Amino acid sequence: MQALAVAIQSEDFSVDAENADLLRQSNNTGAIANFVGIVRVNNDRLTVVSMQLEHYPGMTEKSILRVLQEARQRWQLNAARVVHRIGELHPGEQIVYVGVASEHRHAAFDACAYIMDYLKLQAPFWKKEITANGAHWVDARESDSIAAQRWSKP
Amino acid sequence: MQALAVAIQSEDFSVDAENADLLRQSNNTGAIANFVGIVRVNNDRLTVVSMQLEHYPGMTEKSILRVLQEARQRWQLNAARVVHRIGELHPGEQIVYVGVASEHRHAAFDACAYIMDYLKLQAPFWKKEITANGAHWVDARESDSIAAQRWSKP
Amino acid sequence: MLKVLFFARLREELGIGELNCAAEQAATAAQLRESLVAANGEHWRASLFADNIIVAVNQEVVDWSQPLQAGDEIAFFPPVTGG
Amino acid sequence: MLKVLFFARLREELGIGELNCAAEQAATAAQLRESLVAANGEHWRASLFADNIIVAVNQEVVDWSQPLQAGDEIAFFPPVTGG
Repeated sequence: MQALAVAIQSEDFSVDAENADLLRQSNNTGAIANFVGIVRVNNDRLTVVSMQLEHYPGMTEKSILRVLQEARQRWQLNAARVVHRIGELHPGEQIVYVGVASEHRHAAFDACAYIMDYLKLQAPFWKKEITANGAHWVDARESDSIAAQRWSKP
Repeated sequence: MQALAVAIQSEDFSVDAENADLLRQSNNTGAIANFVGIVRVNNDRLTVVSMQLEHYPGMTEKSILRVLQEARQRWQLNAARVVHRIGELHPGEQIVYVGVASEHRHAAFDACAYIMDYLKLQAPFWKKEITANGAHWVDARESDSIAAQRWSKP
Repeated sequence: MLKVLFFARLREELGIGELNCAAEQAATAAQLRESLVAANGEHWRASLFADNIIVAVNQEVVDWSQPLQAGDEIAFFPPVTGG
Repeated sequence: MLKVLFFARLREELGIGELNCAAEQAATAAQLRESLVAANGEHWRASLFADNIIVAVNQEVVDWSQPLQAGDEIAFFPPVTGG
């Protein structure tokens, strides 16, 4: 295992198991910040029956790993990992795990939010929602420029 | 179970189980932000053998619940919970869990960081470290005024 | 009666976690602290008057000028170190 | 040869996820897009020229002016919606 790790998988994940891997990869960790994304039941007032998640094999893994490396340069991190599910998912299911281990909490929180912004705004994943009214690709809501502004260096 | 919940316990906790409780308490959650505190191995270059955590029964629970209520007034939250361990803990063990469920990630991240600042800076807990050189009460490092500034209303 | 609690370092230094005292002895939290030193000896002063000692009345952190009344629960403790 | 990939809505609209084309047909990503429309019919234009279509060369997002060379992997895709 590596201190920085990315997994794209159809299977569900366990936050406890992923956090235990983070701790095995790091010394003197005092803080773990996690984000867990969940498939929402409603989107634009339509009830979601299921969700189909597609990615760009190769580019997705490589680009997320690079963002973990950037985060480690920017903050004092011991370890960081991302698990992102693909394929068919249902409301209430887990989609994505981000875990960041650090000695102190502020670095862990900030790096976790930074990684999530990348996953939401730039990582090559696409969601298709299946609702009672049919299937449609989810529209992107936020622009890259918002994320870039938030994390621009001083 | 309540949408806002606080547990002070000597037993370990499972992030997966706590997050599942958060989801049972909430509708249409899309984002869970978590913080997990871990007993560090080293503090001030001394190797920690174990840690003794004490609280103020009654006040601790009540004051944390109030902070969860404040967070829910401040951000759009579906559910929030805190588990804080007391008693004897060893390096690498989990001390504290914070879980915040929301429709969107920014509210979840911000509320989670806000609750952690309260737990670190104001909640009545005290840590005693047992090192090879003997036992000592941990000194407070950060001041309340720093936390107050960070979250002061505009 | 007032119920008085001590936590963490204070509890260890004073050798006691809880005591009761007559409500007439102290109209405010500050007066209670003085009367505890008067009643228990000067070695209590170093502990109760250490830097940054916090006082809570009925489980709320208060100023030292906080008025007290019979039945109150007053807690003295050092700066907190949770999380 | 160039390896060309389409994802998500584009893959569905074009009815194809991957194709190869001769490297001489396109010196840049923009020229490749034009030559794909020329080779496959005008109904490809609506998809490949839709707002905010992104192009990646060798798994890096690039500008449309990006030069191409034999062996490159070029991907076209709509705005991403992960997380």
